[in-house]
Amino acid sequence: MSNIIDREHAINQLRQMLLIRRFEEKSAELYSATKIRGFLHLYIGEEAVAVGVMAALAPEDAVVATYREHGQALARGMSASSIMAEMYGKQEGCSRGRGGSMHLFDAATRFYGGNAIVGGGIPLAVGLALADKMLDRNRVSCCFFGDGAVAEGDFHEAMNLASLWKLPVLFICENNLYAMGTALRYTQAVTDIASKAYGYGMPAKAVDGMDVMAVEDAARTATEHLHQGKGPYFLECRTYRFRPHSMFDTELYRNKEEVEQWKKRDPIDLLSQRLREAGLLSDQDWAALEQSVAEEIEAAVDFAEAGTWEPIEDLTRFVYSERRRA
Amino acid sequence: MSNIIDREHAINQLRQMLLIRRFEEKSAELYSATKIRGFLHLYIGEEAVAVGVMAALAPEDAVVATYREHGQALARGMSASSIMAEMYGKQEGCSRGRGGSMHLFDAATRFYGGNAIVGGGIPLAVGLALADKMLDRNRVSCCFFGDGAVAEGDFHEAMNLASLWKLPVLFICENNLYAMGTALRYTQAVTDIASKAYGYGMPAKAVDGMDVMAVEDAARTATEHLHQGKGPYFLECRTYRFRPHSMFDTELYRNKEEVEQWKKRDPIDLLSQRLREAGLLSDQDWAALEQSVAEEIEAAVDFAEAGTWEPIEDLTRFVYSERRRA
Amino acid sequence: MSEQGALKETTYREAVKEALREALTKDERVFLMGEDVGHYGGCYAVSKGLLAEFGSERIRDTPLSESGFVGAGIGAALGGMRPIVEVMTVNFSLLALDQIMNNAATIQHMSGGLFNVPLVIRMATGAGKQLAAQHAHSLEGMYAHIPGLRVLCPATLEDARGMLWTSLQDPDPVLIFENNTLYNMEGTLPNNAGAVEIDSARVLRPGRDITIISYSASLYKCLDAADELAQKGIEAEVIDLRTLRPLDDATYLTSIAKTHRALIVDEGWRSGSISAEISARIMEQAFYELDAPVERICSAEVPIPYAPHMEIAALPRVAAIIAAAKRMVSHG
Amino acid sequence: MSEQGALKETTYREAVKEALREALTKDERVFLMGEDVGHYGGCYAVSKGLLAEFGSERIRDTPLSESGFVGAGIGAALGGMRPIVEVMTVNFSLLALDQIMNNAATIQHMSGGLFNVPLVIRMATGAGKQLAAQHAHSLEGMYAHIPGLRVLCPATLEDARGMLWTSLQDPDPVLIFENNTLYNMEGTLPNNAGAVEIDSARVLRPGRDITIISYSASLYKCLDAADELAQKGIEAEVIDLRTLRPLDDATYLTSIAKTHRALIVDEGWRSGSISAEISARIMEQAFYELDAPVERICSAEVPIPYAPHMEIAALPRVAAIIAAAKRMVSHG
Ligand SMILES: Cc1ncc(C[n+]2csc(CCOP(=O)(O)OP(=O)(O)O)c2C)c(N)n1
Ligand SMILES: Cc1ncc(C[n+]2csc(CCOP(=O)(O)OP(=O)(O)O)c2C)c(N)n1
Ligand SMILES: [Mg+2]
Ligand SMILES: [Mg+2]
Repeated sequence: MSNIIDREHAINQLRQMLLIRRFEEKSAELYSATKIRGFLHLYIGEEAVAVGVMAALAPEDAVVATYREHGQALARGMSASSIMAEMYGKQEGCSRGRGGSMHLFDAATRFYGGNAIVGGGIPLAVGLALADKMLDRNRVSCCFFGDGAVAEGDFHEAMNLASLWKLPVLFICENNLYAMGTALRYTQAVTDIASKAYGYGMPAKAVDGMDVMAVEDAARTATEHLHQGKGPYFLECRTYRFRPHSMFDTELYRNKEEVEQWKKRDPIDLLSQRLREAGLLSDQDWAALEQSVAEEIEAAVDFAEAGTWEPIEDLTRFVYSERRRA
Repeated sequence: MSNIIDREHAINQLRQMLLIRRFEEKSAELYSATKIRGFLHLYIGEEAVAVGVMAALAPEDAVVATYREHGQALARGMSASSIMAEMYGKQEGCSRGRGGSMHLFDAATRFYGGNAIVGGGIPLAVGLALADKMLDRNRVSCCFFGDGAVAEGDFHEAMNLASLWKLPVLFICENNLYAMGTALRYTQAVTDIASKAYGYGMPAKAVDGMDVMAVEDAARTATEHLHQGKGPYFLECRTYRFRPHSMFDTELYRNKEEVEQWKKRDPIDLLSQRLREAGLLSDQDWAALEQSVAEEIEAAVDFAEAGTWEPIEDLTRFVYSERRRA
Repeated sequence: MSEQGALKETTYREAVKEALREALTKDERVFLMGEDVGHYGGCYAVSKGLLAEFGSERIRDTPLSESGFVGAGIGAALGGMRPIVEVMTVNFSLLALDQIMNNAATIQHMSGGLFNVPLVIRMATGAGKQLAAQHAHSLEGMYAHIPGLRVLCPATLEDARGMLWTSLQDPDPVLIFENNTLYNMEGTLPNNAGAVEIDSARVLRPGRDITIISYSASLYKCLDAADELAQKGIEAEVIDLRTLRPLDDATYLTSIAKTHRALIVDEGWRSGSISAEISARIMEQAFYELDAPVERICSAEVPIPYAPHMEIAALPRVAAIIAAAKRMVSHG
Repeated sequence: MSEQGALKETTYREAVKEALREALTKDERVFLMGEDVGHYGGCYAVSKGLLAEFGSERIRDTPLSESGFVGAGIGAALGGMRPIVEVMTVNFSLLALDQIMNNAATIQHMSGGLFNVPLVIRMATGAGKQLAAQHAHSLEGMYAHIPGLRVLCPATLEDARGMLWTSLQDPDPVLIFENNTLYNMEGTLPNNAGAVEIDSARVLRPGRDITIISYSASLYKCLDAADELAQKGIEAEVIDLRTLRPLDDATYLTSIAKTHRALIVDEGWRSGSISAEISARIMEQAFYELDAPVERICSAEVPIPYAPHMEIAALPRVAAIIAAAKRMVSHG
């Protein structure tokens, strides 16, 4: 709870979670309005994971995320405008409108994408960490992946490589209990995911993924370990997806009660309540937060609406680099 | 040691190991004589593993092996002649001369091959066991793989599937400490391979792979577990390859002393000594064994020499089944 | 063809589901295995309802382990079952390609005919839904490069309904590619619709002036183009390849002997596409029949972009088909 | 081309090793990673000695995790290194194809040009050593189907020596396929041999009667055939494609404008091979130049068998090249 003392930080964490929440609620709206197309995977309910972890990362660290990465991108500091424009498919988007919701990229924050092949991003983080180690840069490479990704061969190979080579990789498993519509008990013989890290000789911790402060504390412990050159660290964040897997999901695989139970542990409510109880958050503060978040999102939507379409003649650009031969 | 009492069985185990040993010594000779080509991976030193495990299998069980599978094939009961002819590339070979040393197949003993993609055979065993389970056949599917295969994604995915679905798969890891020229410590963050099974909720045991009786005992414990429908079992057999990885290996990666140390624990010597001490093996017995093994191998070579070449017109046969539409 | 029953309204999705239901009912050795085929109801709702009907053993949800469960499907086929493995989309099948090429397609030949692999693998394929570069591949042509496999591309309700059962009777591995944009396609099928042969291509629309060869969803672009061309007095013969491996050469060669012109439309990337193979075969077998060089209309050689206008620009278009056909017919 | 130094005897294997040594010496960001590249000395002895010279960080032995370490190579490239990833043979690269296609080849376009992947992947390819079905693939043509990749096939000592450095200067992923039968090939190289351009094909042997297009080890069969044909008065022009993606069309089209006949020789399986693509391009760009249909000689469409006579029968043969060339020249 050390952080509770730092009101400013806590309020900032709360604002980031709220920004993600409102940003995605707006995105869902815009999806129905067909402004956004393709797959849209909402992070609503899981905000504490991205926000807590990012607080422990430094600007020079690297991040690899999944197709459910609006939260990571926003918490990492990418602008809501560049993300919204990306989802509109406009060339002002962070990926020029080529990637959409599943493929957000940003050089400034070393955000190596939104990867839509489950497990496919994990080896990239190992390689990013390998580069840092070989270049004597004391940096962290952090990869996010879900409980479903744990069954993939890439997970296994990457975990072993990172540990074998003592690389500074922070493995963040967002265990929301479901891989699309398949419950963890149908995908893993051993559902205690954190325990798998020991088979790779990797320290691991499971943390309440609905408690942003707990996540941040655990992530800081992890990054300290990483900065000491002790090799990778595995953090399982136990969380829950409040919304369907994507906009096409009819949720046959789980019942309303379960969802309602988890909503009682809404990460935003948890933190705001705690702050209120500590007398650190007033109704006005909250209203102000909502207000500033609303304005930021409105600006993002305006930016996306005002965005332009990439010229079709550019279709074949960037298949190969334009500056051939570095 | 219960088995020691059964002299006949022990002598038979000894004979099988000796057969494998002499068969492969002959194969190496024939390789130098260019009668056998391609890759030739010798099992010499590891005989106790195949012989011990096969003793615990029933005729209706299935076996999936690697490219280092002469030992498994012989111990499973395939004829030395059909194997030798296969390595000669003759159509009388077990795979018609199409597979060679790395791809021995046999329907009668349910030997589903020699697989030369490291780790590639493991999921097949899972599927064979799945078929048995769905067809209510209380049978075992046994797959052999090396310490190197443990790093492959296929290993991870297959271990989880077998345990998740409680399938009767017997996983036999032949840990000979090297993957080609790469020592276990350079391939695994955790070199205690058996311990990895726990991450999959699978019972596991590590056994002295140079002691055929210890291997057989452990394999029997495993098959009992399997026949009770309790799901898969993992057995790590700690053994050593006395010969180079293949005929091209210059063995830069290990020193003579290490090899000599392990040769002191030659599985054939271990068993024969034990039998002699127990007064169950006389010099005549030994001579008789050598004699009968020599005759069997001579017959195999004669068979292979007398074998015929598949007509070139048959090249395109069996790409697709001849009886189209079962 | 048995006598045709009464027609009923249906969709491509329903037709595939009916085929699955029939197979599961008729043959106890058949089971469906893949990601989200059970509790979720299938990523494209194809298997929705089958879990309740056939149970979790036969409608088997798998973990995300493409190589593992495809390999398990091969093993189960070797063990006497008739697995239908669903790889959610072709984009993820690359993770299982080693199992498909080095085991499923190879074991029979490599074992000298001892073992065969009666396995059916279904996967969704194709672009068109703004799913971007990692979810828009059309790799069926790449799979058609592999000896030992049969590669089917049902484009019609009839084939969506009928190809599965025939594939399950095949002793060898069969890959069935379902273009994701076809699932909602509506139409009618006879109540007694069932198995269809999977060896030959079919003339979907007869014509005398030019042969347009295609498969799967692109066929409908070809048919639209053919209608417009007809108004300009150009009669295009449109051929549905149906099976990409082994290719039925006779059907398109017969057509070319009549039209003397061939245009191939293929959603795959141009270089090294199945359309290149067909062009090469026409070169080899009908060179002297040609009044104009064979042309190809394929996808642009780029990872498919998300933005709607860019995705459309990357895929074969009706206008391009019409333009090419006109050019080819007018000239030479 | 700088002035040529004194010639020294060498082999293809030594030429690749020299290229590796040069790269590791000149650029600190370069490292070699793969199975058995270090302590074992490389499965084909290519990297033998480099571990002692450059240490285990830069000559990095990997576990058997093809997808994992190829993905790590992509990440390291994104992180500022210049990795040379060795996949022991193309047969095992299928396990890494998802990383190669969905990440290495795609990230730049998908990110709108933000990130590029300066990665070199080397692999041995080809049959000819009786290694049987799972160790004899020739899949370079399949890789040439993928936008975003460069695919190189060094066939000569000069290219074995020179293509690596140029590839390392390329900001994008480059795949280098080394045919396993070439490593022992002997010849001479100038002492100052170094980087070569990787954009164009090359005429290995000039001729006027027919153009024989090939790449990698098959070229030597073409050259042998050309010698025999010369004795029959047929002058074949032999072209080394060198780069399979992007293809240099100009070189073979120029040749065809002169010879009016083209024969393509390719160790890959015929259907959907790179030779089909070349035939299709000739159809599209040089149809009216042709005096005879383009022909292809490829591997039989079978998993490559172990038995020596069967393996030979499955691969392109000199006799078949000669026969085809004669037929094509005599006719039309
Ligand atoms: C290799 C691969 N297989 C299947 C899919 C389809 N798919 C997309 S997300 C998903 C579920 C992933 O679950 P999890 O890893 O738990 O992440 P979550 O969606 O719960 O955040 C599946 C099966 C994919 N994108 N990639
Ligand atoms: C997927 C794959 N990668 C690489 C190889 C090349 N290779 C053949 S055997 C081998 C070592 C395997 O070691 P291990 O699994 O320990 O088995 P062992 O040879 O020691 O019995 C390697 C790297 C292969 N055949 N398949
Ligand atoms: Mg999940
Ligand atoms: Mg080993």
